[in-house]
Amino acid sequence: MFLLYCPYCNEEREQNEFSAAGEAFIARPKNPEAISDKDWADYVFYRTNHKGDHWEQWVHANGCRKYFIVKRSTISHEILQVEPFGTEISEQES
Amino acid sequence: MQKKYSWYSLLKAGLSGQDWDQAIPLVEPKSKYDIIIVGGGGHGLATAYYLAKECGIKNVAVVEKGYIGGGNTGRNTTIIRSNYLRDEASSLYEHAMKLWEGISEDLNFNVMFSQRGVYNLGHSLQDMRDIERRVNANVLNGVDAQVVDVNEIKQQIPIINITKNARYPVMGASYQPRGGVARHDGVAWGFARAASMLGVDIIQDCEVIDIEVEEGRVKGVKTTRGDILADRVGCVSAGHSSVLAKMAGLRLPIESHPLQAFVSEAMKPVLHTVVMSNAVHGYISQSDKGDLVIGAGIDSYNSYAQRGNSQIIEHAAAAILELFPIFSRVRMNRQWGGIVDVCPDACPIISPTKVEGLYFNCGWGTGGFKATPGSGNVFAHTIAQDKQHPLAVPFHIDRFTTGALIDEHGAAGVAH
Amino acid sequence: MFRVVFSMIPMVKRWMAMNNLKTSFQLIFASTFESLTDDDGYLINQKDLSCYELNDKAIAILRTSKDEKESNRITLNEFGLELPKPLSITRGNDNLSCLWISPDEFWIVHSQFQRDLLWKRKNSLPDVMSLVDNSAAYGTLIFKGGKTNELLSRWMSYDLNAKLTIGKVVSTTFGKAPVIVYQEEKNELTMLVRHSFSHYVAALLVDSVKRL
Amino acid sequence: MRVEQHPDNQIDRSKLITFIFNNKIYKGFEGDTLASALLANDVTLLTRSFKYGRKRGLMAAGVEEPNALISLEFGGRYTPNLKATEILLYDGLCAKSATSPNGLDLRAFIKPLHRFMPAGFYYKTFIKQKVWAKVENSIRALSGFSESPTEEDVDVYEHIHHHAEVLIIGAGVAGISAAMEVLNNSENERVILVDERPRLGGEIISELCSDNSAKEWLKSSVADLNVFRKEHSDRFTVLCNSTAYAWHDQNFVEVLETITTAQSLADRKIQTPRKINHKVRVKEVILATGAHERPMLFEANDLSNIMLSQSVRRYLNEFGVISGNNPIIYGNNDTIYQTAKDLITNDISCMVIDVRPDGANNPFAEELKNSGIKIFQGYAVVKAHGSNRVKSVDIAPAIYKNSDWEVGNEIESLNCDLLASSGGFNPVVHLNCHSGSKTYFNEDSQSFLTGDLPSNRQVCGAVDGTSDWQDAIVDGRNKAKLTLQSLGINKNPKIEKLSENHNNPYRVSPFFTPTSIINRPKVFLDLQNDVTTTDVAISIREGYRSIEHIKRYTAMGFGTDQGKTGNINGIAVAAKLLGKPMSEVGTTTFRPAYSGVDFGALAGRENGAYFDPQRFTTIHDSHVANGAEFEVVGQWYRPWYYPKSGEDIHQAVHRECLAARTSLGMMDASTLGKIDVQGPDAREFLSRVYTNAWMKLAPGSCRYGLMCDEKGMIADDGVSSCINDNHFIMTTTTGGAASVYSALEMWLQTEWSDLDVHLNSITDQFSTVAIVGPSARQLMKVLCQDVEFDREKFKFMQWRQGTVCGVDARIMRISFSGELAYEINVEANYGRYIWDQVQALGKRWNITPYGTESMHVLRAEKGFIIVGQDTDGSMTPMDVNMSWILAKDKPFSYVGRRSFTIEALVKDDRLQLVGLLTKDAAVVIPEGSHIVDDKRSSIGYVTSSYFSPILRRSIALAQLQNGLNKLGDTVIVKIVQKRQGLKEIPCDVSSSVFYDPNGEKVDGNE
Ligand SMILES: Cc1cc2nc3c(=O)[nH]c(=O)nc-3n(C[C@H](O)[C@H](O)[C@H](O)COP(=O)(O)OP(=O)(O)OC[C@H]3O[C@@H](n4cnc5c(N)ncnc54)[C@H](O)[C@@H]3O)c2cc1C
Ligand SMILES: NC(=O)c1ccc[n+]([C@@H]2O[C@H](COP(=O)([O-])OP(=O)(O)OC[C@H]3O[C@@H](n4cnc5c(N)ncnc54)[C@H](O)[C@@H]3O)[C@@H](O)[C@H]2O)c1
Ligand SMILES: Cc1cc2nc3c(=O)[nH]c(=O)nc-3n(C[C@H](O)[C@H](O)[C@H](O)COP(=O)(O)O)c2cc1C
Ligand SMILES: [Zn+2]
Repeated sequence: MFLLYCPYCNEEREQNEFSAAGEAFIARPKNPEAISDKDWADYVFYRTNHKGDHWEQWVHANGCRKYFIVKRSTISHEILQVEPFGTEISEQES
Repeated sequence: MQKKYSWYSLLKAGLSGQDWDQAIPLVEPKSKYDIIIVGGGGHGLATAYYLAKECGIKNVAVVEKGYIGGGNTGRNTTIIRSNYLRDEASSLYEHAMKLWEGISEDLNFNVMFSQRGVYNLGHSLQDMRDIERRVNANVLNGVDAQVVDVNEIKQQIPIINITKNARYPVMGASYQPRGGVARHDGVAWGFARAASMLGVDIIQDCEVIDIEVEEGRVKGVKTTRGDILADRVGCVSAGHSSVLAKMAGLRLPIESHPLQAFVSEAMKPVLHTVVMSNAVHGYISQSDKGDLVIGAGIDSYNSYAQRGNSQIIEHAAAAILELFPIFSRVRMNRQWGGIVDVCPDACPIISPTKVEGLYFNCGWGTGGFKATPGSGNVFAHTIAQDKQHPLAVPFHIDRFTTGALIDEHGAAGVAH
Repeated sequence: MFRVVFSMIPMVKRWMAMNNLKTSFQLIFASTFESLTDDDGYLINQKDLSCYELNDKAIAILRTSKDEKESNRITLNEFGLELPKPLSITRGNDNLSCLWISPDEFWIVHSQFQRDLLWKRKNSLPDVMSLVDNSAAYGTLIFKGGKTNELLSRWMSYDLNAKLTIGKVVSTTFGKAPVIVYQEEKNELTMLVRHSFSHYVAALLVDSVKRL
Repeated sequence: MRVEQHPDNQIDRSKLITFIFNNKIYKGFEGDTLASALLANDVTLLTRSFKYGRKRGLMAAGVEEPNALISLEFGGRYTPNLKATEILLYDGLCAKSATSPNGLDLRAFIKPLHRFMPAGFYYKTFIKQKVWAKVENSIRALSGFSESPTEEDVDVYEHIHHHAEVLIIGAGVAGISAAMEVLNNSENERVILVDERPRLGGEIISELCSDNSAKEWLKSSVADLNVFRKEHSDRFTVLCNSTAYAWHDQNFVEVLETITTAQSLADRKIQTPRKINHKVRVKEVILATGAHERPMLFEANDLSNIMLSQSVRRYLNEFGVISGNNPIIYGNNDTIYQTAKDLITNDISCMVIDVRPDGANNPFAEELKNSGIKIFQGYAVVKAHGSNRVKSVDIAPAIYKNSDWEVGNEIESLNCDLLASSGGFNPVVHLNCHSGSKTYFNEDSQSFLTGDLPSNRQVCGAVDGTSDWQDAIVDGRNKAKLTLQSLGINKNPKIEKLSENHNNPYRVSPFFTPTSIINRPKVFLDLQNDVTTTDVAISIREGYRSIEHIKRYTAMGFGTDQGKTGNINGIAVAAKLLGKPMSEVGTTTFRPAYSGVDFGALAGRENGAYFDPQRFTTIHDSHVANGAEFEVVGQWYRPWYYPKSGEDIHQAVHRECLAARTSLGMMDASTLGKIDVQGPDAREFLSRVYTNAWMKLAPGSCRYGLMCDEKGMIADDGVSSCINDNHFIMTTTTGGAASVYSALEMWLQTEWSDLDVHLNSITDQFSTVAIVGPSARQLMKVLCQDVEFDREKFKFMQWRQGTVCGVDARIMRISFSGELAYEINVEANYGRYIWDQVQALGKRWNITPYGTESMHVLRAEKGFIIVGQDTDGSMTPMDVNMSWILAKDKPFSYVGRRSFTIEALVKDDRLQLVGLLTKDAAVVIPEGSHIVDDKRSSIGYVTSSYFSPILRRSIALAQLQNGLNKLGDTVIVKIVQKRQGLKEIPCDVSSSVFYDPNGEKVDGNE
């Protein structure tokens, strides 16, 4: 069980207050009807599932209910960076 | 040197200071193989075994980054059953079940496959509807399955708690008598030994760090012990499937999660069957050594750390106590975690990829141990013929694009 | 000392029964904690620790717009309240308290008596702000006494001792129930519990307190 | 036996305690462990080993004990597999061996066969499945230690969360010293000190006899700590009998405190928990867990009264107990001389065998030589003799050549009745490794130490390889300073130098693993699992060469002691056989639990009724009063049906359904999820998450909506009401409420942050009473005077604000039964009141409360789906014949729409929702039955099936392949389970609307 810092509550809380909400930067296609089945499947199902420093979404479900993004090592569970939702991340992993 | 296992060889070895042949010989990687299997778990080793045995391809290497069976094969709760809901899934798992039933003889290695029966408990009216639906589907598919009521459960498992006013009262169960458990390590070793006796190279401490692709065709792999060429490569690396896919420039519809389990201290046998409950997230059996082997629910976040959240373990313990309050003073001896590769529809991918000669067998998630021989068998044929084995056809990766998912979630959130 | 404060409880209950203006029916305002507390309204009443329900509290959820400044101005205008900073509480006129719940969500805790007054303001809010009544969704428990945190630490992972300072509000969990706790005054902790969880929370409290 | 009282013994000889072991009565003293008391009574055979059933005695004095497994007490206090060394003696204690050392044991009986049963035996035998199936159970019957409990636990367990700045694990000298340093040099920092032993002091307590200054230091330090604790109870907590058993990410440590092992709690305060599971979250951890001694290896090293040297010392000094008159002390380091010295202090003479040949000018030995005891330097024990208990040992010269040990041929036999051995020390690094730290092999200390430490933790004392107690104190202080630095308190920590102690007694010689010893039989590594050096050799020979394979092939370290004494020796043996350095062989993975944790303590109070919250509506008490049976939906307890006396579920449901169809029914619909949706973009938002159109829904109206996921599958449904253009109230299914709410928030926050919409959960704010039936309007008119209920004034799918029985209410005219129905929503606190009023005033129409079962029948008669019953996450709106609810011209591609056109979703063999009418109207198809084709393969299944009281026939909803094109066909439902009576049921495929297909009932009578 790890601690997560909620960038809205400005406080560290126990992980059980949060829910993991999947990989970050999976944007819904702007015009779904215009893209191929393959691209749609890519959005719905395919994931990078990165081993290492991984950007993901968490929601402070039992707190302020806000979604935010976290860079976390999927190897050591270390939390490397926490940002409110919508923050531009320049070093975005591909 | 004693090679084949028999009473006779045991006697001879006993008299000669246990002079056994190597079950898993130490080999140096050759520079080229017909087929490389990445991942020395049960599935990978079984694939190699069936390639050699049934497909006549013996110039095969299994490349394992650690020690064989050290992945999920060596850390699972070993529950084996084939009573899956969907036709496609139950055919595949039943294929595996049939192979299990002769596997020890086939491998000349006792993997201690023990058909002590598996109960899946229902705790709500909807659970019971789902159980009825699944059992009926199983029977129609020729899979042995029954619905049992509370009284029958109590008769078979006298120590279970069936009080009506429990928070999650037991309402009934599906029961598969042919289900059971097997010795996890033995499965890996049995396949490894049998495969290497047929000429397969089992190469341990050898991590694949890149997959060589040229003009859309696989050429071989780069490993921590040098480059190895191959015409075809089959990736069977469970929790690390996405990592290998990335090496070939692919993405998979898979996420890796921790799945945890724990064992108690060894007691005299009191629990003779396998009991599972999806609703409360607890799975239990008692091993031949006497320890209670307990599986917990999955951790919700991605991880490659082989460890999870303590609350999941605690919840599983609480769930087990709901069913077996008499175990309250029994102690947890050891807990651990594995990395499971979860597919959105809780079914595996056994498939070619858009890289020619590169195949993936993955996505078994929380429940692939039970499929080990079947998975290896159909994957071997798929690679050997470059054409999916009929049973593997529905498990093509394209199903995520066409929408032909095989949704097992319907009846079982977690599919141990 | 405590007694004086507590004697208010029956009075509040009576008020509820009397507020029977519109019809001739006998109107009953039932809190789910009511069946769980003793005659004096206590869930727990022992040395160094008491817990009772306050049922004259009303809650209005104020949701603000992305324009923080404007939201603040309007809130000040309409309710005489400064919007609190994260995890803090502000007090306004007429004993209104405003709890920070999320960057765009604030709970105005007031008395049942003030409800009509408060709700009149709803119409003056711009479209992008909203006010939602949640008075009946929550029960209010008041904890007093030195052993409060010791009791709560059995079910809460939040660092109450160091972090729940005066003027602070936290939404977190109690066992598996979502709760909001805050401290407006010294030695007094308020916990808001969703009514459907009240049996669960009360049972856990009463169970644990036996072992303090 | 007991030796004469020494002032440093920790037992109270004035308090005699009576206890029972293996049916015999014994006496011990307060302060004893069961182990020390048994030794005092000269009970040295305690159990049998796992595989060979060999009789065993005590080897150690603490958690590392591999042998002495005990079953304690009876009934609800019966506890299996406790180590005798961890049971504090109490009056009336009743214990027995986990497996009795007395009498015949099958495993021991087949002793001549043991040579044929090496590691891996079972993999090679019983290879035929049929044979294995036959023999497995008899083999199984031999396994395990204690019997399982048979009764429910009488005790309770509790969890407590702690927060502190510093946690110190282990209160030996290092831990104590660290604690003092932190406390004395900080102002507000909270410190927690835990130790698994009952007393503070750790190993030094058993070293008191030989070192007075240590004793003084400990006394005054503990006194200081106690004073501090009294004065600053808010910042200093000490937990004894408390084992840190797991160390998780970010310094989350779980500590199990034992209040009592099995002693009756009756004389204590009511409900004292048996154990407390402390959940400790701290900024910094200082690990000061000391070291476990490891034994020397020789043949038959498992005989009883062959013990660890430090343990012999501990029994002697802590408990005043020695289990022999004629001890030999054997080892590879100078602590053996300290043990000898302690024995001499207690007037027990002994011999010392030191494997190191170079001991000529060893000061420790020299000092002892003067006291006249016999010392063999450069000798090794090669074999122990004795039946069960050691009687003598064979020794031979030990030679160290070319970095390798060998033994000479000249054997000498020495008599003894106790052998204390010390092969060096294994730092207790276990916890440090739980959260990912790795170990490395340190040649200096010949032990595995923790390598690169993650930040926010320190390691000190014996666990860090530091040697004697003075150094441990300094090390504790040093690491505390670094901890303070990390906390930002001590900016420039002055690190004190450790003494480069030339007289360090913990200097050990390399592992003593000569080939001639390894090759002997019965050189046990793991005593609990009977793993010997030859087992390791076989494992390696057969190709199981990784240390993890060796562990799994031989079961080394699998036991309740997790190899605390045996593993490192096993690694040394493997290293020797593999010809690799220890560092390359490495350790196996350390995992929680450091020592056993009761399931009860894992669960804490989160069991029984508290396992999961039970949620009740505010009307619940009334349902109980009405005699309802409940169905659990999500966490909610919903009335299932309301049997009158003598009624079964069918009769009750029959009555309830007819009441709703013919006069009046009522039900509690409060559990449905309710979400308040407000903001200028509320309509747009609803249009995006629902499949149907919302732009034109007028204030005062309601609409049914269907929600899909992006896969195009039905996820939830419910009715939403338009309050005004910016304000809607959405309802969700009971079970789906939480997931819908969070999914909606996710869309708003992560994808559509441009929309101005606020969501608030108001599920608990309202109680909902549904009034259902042809007479509903009449009753509503009685209940509420300020709303016009006439058909034209208050239409179906509209809502009105009004006053019901004096309470503000929002009344919705919606129907899940097809009948005229109103749902009254009032503030939850009035729910019970309104329910009771409705029930009282509805008497005139025989108003009948009904539960979820009747609700299901009524809705099925109308063909309304239940998400999760008639759908299972793989069904589209088209599949359930609801294409009508898919808006065609919404500009935004609502959630799930894109998937509707992919290949598999437009295939015509999809399962589709239809009605089934059995040819025999009386036959009710069991739910979950399958529809089969000519070849008797499944082509669908029955999702809902009931006897319809109003239609007086059975009805069913089913998912049938291409079903919507089969209306009117006859299909076969095949019953395949004996208990349901094997048969085939012919049915007509029908519309899924069975009752009132034209919707005429919805306006009620009049
Ligand atoms: C706690 C737990 C309980 C479970 N319980 C059950 C159960 O009761 N029943 C059931 O049926 N299933 C269960 N499972 C699931 C089951 O264990 C797995 O589905 C199954 O073992 C997968 O086998 P595998 O051979 O594909 O994978 P693994 O055994 O994980 O093998 C994959 C191998 O690939 C290797 N590898 C990875 N990357 C590389 C690389 N780059 N180079 C070389 N080698 C590499 C790994 O080291 C590993 O050895 C459980 C899983 C866990 C974790
Ligand atoms: N350097 C060595 O190799 C070595 C070996 C043996 C003894 N010693 C002696 O040991 C002492 C060193 O002091 P120290 O404080 O480092 O060690 P220590 O052994 O005196 O103290 C360690 C303490 O930690 C406790 N402990 C261990 N694991 C625990 C857990 N998981 N949870 C709770 N408590 C736990 C033990 O019960 C013990 O009381 C000196 O007296 C020294 O002479 C040193
Ligand atoms: C079915 C099964 C039974 C096990 N039984 C025991 C056991 O009795 N004792 C033990 O220490 N570990 C037992 N283990 C756990 C292993 O020791 C180990 O933790 C697990 O294989 C994961 O490997 P790792 O901990 O080395 O990462 C068992 C594992 C499995 C899969
Ligand atoms: Zn937050």
